[in-house]
Amino acid sequence: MDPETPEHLLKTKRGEPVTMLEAISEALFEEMIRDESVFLMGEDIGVYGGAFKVTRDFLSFFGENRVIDTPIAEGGFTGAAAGAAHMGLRPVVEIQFMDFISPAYDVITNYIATSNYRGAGPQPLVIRGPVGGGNRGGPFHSQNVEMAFFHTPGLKIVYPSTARDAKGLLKASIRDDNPVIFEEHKGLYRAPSLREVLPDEDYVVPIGEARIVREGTDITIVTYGAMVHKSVEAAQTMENEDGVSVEIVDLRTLLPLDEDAIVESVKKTNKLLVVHEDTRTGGIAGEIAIRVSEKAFEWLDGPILRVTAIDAPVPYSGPLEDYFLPQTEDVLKAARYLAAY
Amino acid sequence: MDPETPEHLLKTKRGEPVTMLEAISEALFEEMIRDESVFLMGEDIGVYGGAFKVTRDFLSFFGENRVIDTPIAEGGFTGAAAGAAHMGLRPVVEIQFMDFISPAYDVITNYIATSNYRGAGPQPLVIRGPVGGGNRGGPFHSQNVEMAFFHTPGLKIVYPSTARDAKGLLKASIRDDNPVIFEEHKGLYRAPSLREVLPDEDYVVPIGEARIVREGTDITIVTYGAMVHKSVEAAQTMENEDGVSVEIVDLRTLLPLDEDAIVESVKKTNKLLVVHEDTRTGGIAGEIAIRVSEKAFEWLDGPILRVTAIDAPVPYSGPLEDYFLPQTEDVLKAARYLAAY
Amino acid sequence: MSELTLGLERAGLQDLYRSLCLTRAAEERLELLQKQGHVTGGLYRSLGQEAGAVGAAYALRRRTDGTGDMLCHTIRAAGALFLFGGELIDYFRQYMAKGTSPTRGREANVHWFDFQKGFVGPVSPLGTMIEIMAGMTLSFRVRGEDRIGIVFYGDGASSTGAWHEGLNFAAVQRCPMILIVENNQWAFSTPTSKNTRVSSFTEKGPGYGIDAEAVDGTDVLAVFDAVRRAALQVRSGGGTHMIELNYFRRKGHAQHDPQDYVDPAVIRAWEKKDPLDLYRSKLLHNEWASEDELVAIEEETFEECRVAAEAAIAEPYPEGTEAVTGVYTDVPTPHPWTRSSSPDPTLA
Amino acid sequence: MSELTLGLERAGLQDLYRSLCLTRAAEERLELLQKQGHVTGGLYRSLGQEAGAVGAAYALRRRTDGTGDMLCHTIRAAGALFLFGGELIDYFRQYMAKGTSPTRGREANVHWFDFQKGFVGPVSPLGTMIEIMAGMTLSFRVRGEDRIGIVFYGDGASSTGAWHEGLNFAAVQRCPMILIVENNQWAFSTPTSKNTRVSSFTEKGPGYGIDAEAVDGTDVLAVFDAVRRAALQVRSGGGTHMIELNYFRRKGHAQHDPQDYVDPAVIRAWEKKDPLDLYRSKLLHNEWASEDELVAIEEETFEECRVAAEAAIAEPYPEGTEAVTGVYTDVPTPHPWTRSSSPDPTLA
Ligand SMILES: Cc1ncc(C[n+]2csc(CCOP(=O)(O)OP(=O)(O)O)c2C)c(N)n1
Ligand SMILES: Cc1ncc(C[n+]2csc(CCOP(=O)(O)OP(=O)(O)O)c2C)c(N)n1
Ligand SMILES: [Mg+2]
Ligand SMILES: [Mg+2]
Repeated sequence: MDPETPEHLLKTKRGEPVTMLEAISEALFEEMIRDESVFLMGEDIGVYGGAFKVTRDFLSFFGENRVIDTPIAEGGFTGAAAGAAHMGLRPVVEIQFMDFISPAYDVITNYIATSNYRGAGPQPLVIRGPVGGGNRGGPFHSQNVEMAFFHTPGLKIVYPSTARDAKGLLKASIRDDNPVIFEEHKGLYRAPSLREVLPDEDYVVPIGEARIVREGTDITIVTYGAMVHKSVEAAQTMENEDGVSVEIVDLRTLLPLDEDAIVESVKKTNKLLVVHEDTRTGGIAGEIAIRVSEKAFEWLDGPILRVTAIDAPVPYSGPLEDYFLPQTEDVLKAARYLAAY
Repeated sequence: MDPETPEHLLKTKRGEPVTMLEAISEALFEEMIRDESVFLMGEDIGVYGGAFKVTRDFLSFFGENRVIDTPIAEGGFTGAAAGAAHMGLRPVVEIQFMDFISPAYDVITNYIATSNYRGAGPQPLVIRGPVGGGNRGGPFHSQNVEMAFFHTPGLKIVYPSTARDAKGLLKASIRDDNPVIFEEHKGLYRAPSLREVLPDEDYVVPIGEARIVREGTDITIVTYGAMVHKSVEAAQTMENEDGVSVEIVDLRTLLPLDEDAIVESVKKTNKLLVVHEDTRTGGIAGEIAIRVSEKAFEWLDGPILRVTAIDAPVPYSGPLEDYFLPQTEDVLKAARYLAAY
Repeated sequence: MSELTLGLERAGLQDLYRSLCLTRAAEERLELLQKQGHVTGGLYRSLGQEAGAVGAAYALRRRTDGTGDMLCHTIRAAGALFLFGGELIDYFRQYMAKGTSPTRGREANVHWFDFQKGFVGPVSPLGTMIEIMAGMTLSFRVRGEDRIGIVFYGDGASSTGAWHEGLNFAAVQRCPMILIVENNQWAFSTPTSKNTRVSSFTEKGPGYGIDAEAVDGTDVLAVFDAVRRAALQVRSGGGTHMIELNYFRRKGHAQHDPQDYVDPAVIRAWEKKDPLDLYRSKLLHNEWASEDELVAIEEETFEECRVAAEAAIAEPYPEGTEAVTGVYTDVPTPHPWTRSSSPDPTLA
Repeated sequence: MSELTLGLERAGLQDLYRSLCLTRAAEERLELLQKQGHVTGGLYRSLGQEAGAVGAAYALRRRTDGTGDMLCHTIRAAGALFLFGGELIDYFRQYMAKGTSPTRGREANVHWFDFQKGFVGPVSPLGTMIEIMAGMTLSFRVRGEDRIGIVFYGDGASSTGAWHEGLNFAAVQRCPMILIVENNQWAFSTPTSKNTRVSSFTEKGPGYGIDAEAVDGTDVLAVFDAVRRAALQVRSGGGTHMIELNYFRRKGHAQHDPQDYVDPAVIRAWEKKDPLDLYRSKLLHNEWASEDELVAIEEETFEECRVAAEAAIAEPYPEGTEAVTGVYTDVPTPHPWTRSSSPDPTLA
């Protein structure tokens, strides 16, 4: 007899709202039901259900062959995922904290990302895990890892900001034939404000398409992840207090970048502010700036600006981390400057 | 009795011209003489003198304690270099091909780069090695590695384009108290056109200062490494055939970026083209673009454009690699477009 | 005074007990502080493992002028910190993320450093510190200094590539380094059997061409003795060495982990092997200490922790603007222009 | 026909000789091609090591429909490629970087793949392929397929973290994988003693809880026998296995390496242990083949190589514009706008 679906994975079925974390669990669970070749690997994902409990009760439901507790060897098990993917499986690897993806940097950039190009065939695998600051995690439990991989052709990078997108994008990632780095901001995992009722159907959110979070006419903010919500806060204040109309583009996928959505918005508003939680130099704002310069220079009525974390490791203590991270008032100040430009 | 200085390391002393490779050897040799705490680690650097013979005869001169042949463990020996640096030594690590720096990505970004910030003190060490394409080396013997580290606060990245700069910058890097990634383009190593007579004195080229390769008034090309020479070729053609005056800025140091030099040049020419050999998306052109946008938007009379390698692993076969790499005619076409803008 | 056992006199034997008590008292104090909301981030216990750090550290050359042995602890080896001269108050400052802490609030818990005193805080990515200690001890060897280094790591860390690359490098280079494997049978929720197929880590020694031995990690004198002997060998040019400590992690991985994946009966069994209790009995039984002396030690260490913690509580958090300092030794990190009074980004 | 030794009949025994000859002839042909300027990039020889790849590959289940065993070769195990159905002409195409090569000119030398035939080309970063093969064989185990995988690596590769992480993962997960350590005593110019302190890699087996044995790598039958026995054990659920091949790299690391760091006397001594000569004598001595048969094999393999190489020479290099295809399965990579006829970057 098949085991029963754990209660906590049936919220959407029951029409109840879910957090982003629950949305991710549902996506994994449904994909594993849908496709036998999908399986999970990672540290402490079995009995414990993962450091953040994303895979709680998966082991008892799917068994040891599909929920594999690994040795502490991010390079080893990510490489093993690549090998399994060659043989027709579709691995989803959890990195306990995405900061610890760095031992897998070699195999991801050199082996996995180049596989299709080298003629070794596609690498349908997902590497997912918690990222981001604000949790007093210090330098090794708070990093955003997108820029470690953004420069590697062959990879896709996804970074959702809502429960709905997280579920739909994770499903799309698992079904994608290319390797996907999937970043989950731990500050959003259980954020009550993000709880929402999801469609009770098998939906995907396509990789590579940005989302217009709110339309606006005066200035464009391009952002993603946790910064979407800070940007929305700033935009609302601008609307209320300044009468300025801010358009917000949530990238959702960082690689490939939805250049068209960015350019289109800039052509409408003529002003661009990029907001990212990751550190400043070499952050994604640069690539966005040069794409806009290449494609919409004539439409720009002001400098492309950015609000980001400062160029430092993520510090531990509250006041330091708060100063390190971009805050809503930073977005506000930059957006106001640009609107007045 | 002290061993005698090997003949081939005395070229500058004798007033003879040296290649970039010889300049690098001289820098290492002179720094090891100057400062007992400087020592070398790497694969095959001892008896063999390194895959490119940069440390030929160093072992017999300095002995086994200062020229250490390591196991094949880039992470391990780079980490060991970090530990030795804590204890007052100044390690210079050779990565046989810089592509193989990836197993050391974890220790470099998480340990070495954060050390001073975490209170563990400075990390005076240099990680150097050959980079770049054009040698039919294929995906794993041709990479440029700057963008793997450009986003990591705490590191410096140096990438010389001439023999003189290579020697002066390597000396500066060895004397710097911060960790430096030092990239040596293997296509420039023995290029006859780069042979030059170097000053017979102990000079350094300061880290963080770009060099104006040629002055110009109509358009600025910001570039570095092997692309400096292709850019100069294109600029000469422009001057001869189009009567356009191109200013070329050789970054020399990528991190920290010499923002002032870039901005100043753009304020003069009002046009900016970035040329880099590295692949396109997430390349350094983005950061340069947003810096210029932030600091000199009003001065721009045209879009910031870039000429780069295509977004792919470095392919092996000649025609593929040539198409992959940015060529002089690409620089020419982009510069002409911009000049006419 | 005269030697009673293993070259230790009465004072030394009681020192060890003091260190054990201090470790436990400091961690128990931390738990209290956490309940009171004073602790930033996670809290880790070494309950049942205290004798490993204490016994090992006590066997080394501890100096405060940068000429002694080096030690790299882990989260489960806090006791070593204190023996190496780490201040109790700094321990609390670190956990509380105070601006006065050794890392000025940049890093967490036991991740702090004093190269003069000879201790090296770990970074989180497991395995790395073996590479670092390999390099530190390489420097001793090439300079002909008779110093050694010791690096702690849990059983789980042995699966990492860094562990292998670092240990192999040290072995080949004959670095005067001792690796202590803290085999507490768990890596977070993962039993040792899922990190390695060996039943004892000593089986890994020959694969690196180094000596390896296992010790009862609950017996502070056994640990002291094993490390003392190994240190002698390593210091005299014997190359790299491995020592496995066998014990059990009697609390969850961190405070937030209820450890419900562990059989409670097993935990109860290990309570009988409490390193403090065991050593206390031995001290009394051998008359190396009187009941009064031990009670005094227990009360003193408790009180030291209380006082240090209180003092730390009163201290300030760092200023947010401090976040920009020290990324480089020379290049300044800019403050965000959006925090400055200037409205203009180009002036930032 | 009847078994003569190790389950092999006359035809099989001669097959092995054919494979040895083919390996050597192919590499010698390559040297010729290089002198003629037909080879792109470096050239690597397996002189003296041919029996390792041939003996091992012959002991596996070789199928062409994607249901057989998997093998990951190295630059010194080209012989395995041919036994697994890799075409001789593709071998030359690869070295010549032809557009018709299996990797369409994107990758070098033996870095090519055919998962249907069961072989996996390595990438350059050493150690990686153990992780990959661990995952491939993990998939066999979890799906209950009775396939196994075999992965080759040199002695030097054992120092990498990837080697450790991959092998340990396989051991813990009881992946049906055999690791072949090609101990040719050198890693480029570095002697094995500078990569590890062990004198035999079999000493590393127990540290992973796996069986390990050493074989004379110049004796094709000994290799065949060892791998056959190991395969039997691994295929029936015995877990991961290690086999060390002992021999010597009789040429430089690559063609450009004069190997002047090796004592010529040692090389000369190893010439006496040439795997082709040794096996040829054995075939004749045991009357498993006649002189005429062997000469025929030698002439045929020489001729096959000549013909294949000639054919490959005539073939075209890839078009430069091909460089943009296949980075992703779906997202197209743009051509550089500076190569297009449009003068406008926004139209590219
Ligand atoms: C490379 C890496 N991956 C994952 C982690 C997350 N992590 C922190 S502690 C831990 C378990 C460590 O177990 P062990 O080494 O046995 O030490 P113990 O906690 O038992 O003392 C894990 C997985 C990490 N710190 N580093
Ligand atoms: C991670 C990594 N570092 C360095 C290199 C460069 N390299 C290529 S082959 C080689 C020596 C390999 O020696 P070994 O593993 O013994 O194989 P052999 O050539 O002897 O067959 C080195 C250092 C590499 N390929 N990968
Ligand atoms: Mg443990
Ligand atoms: Mg070898």
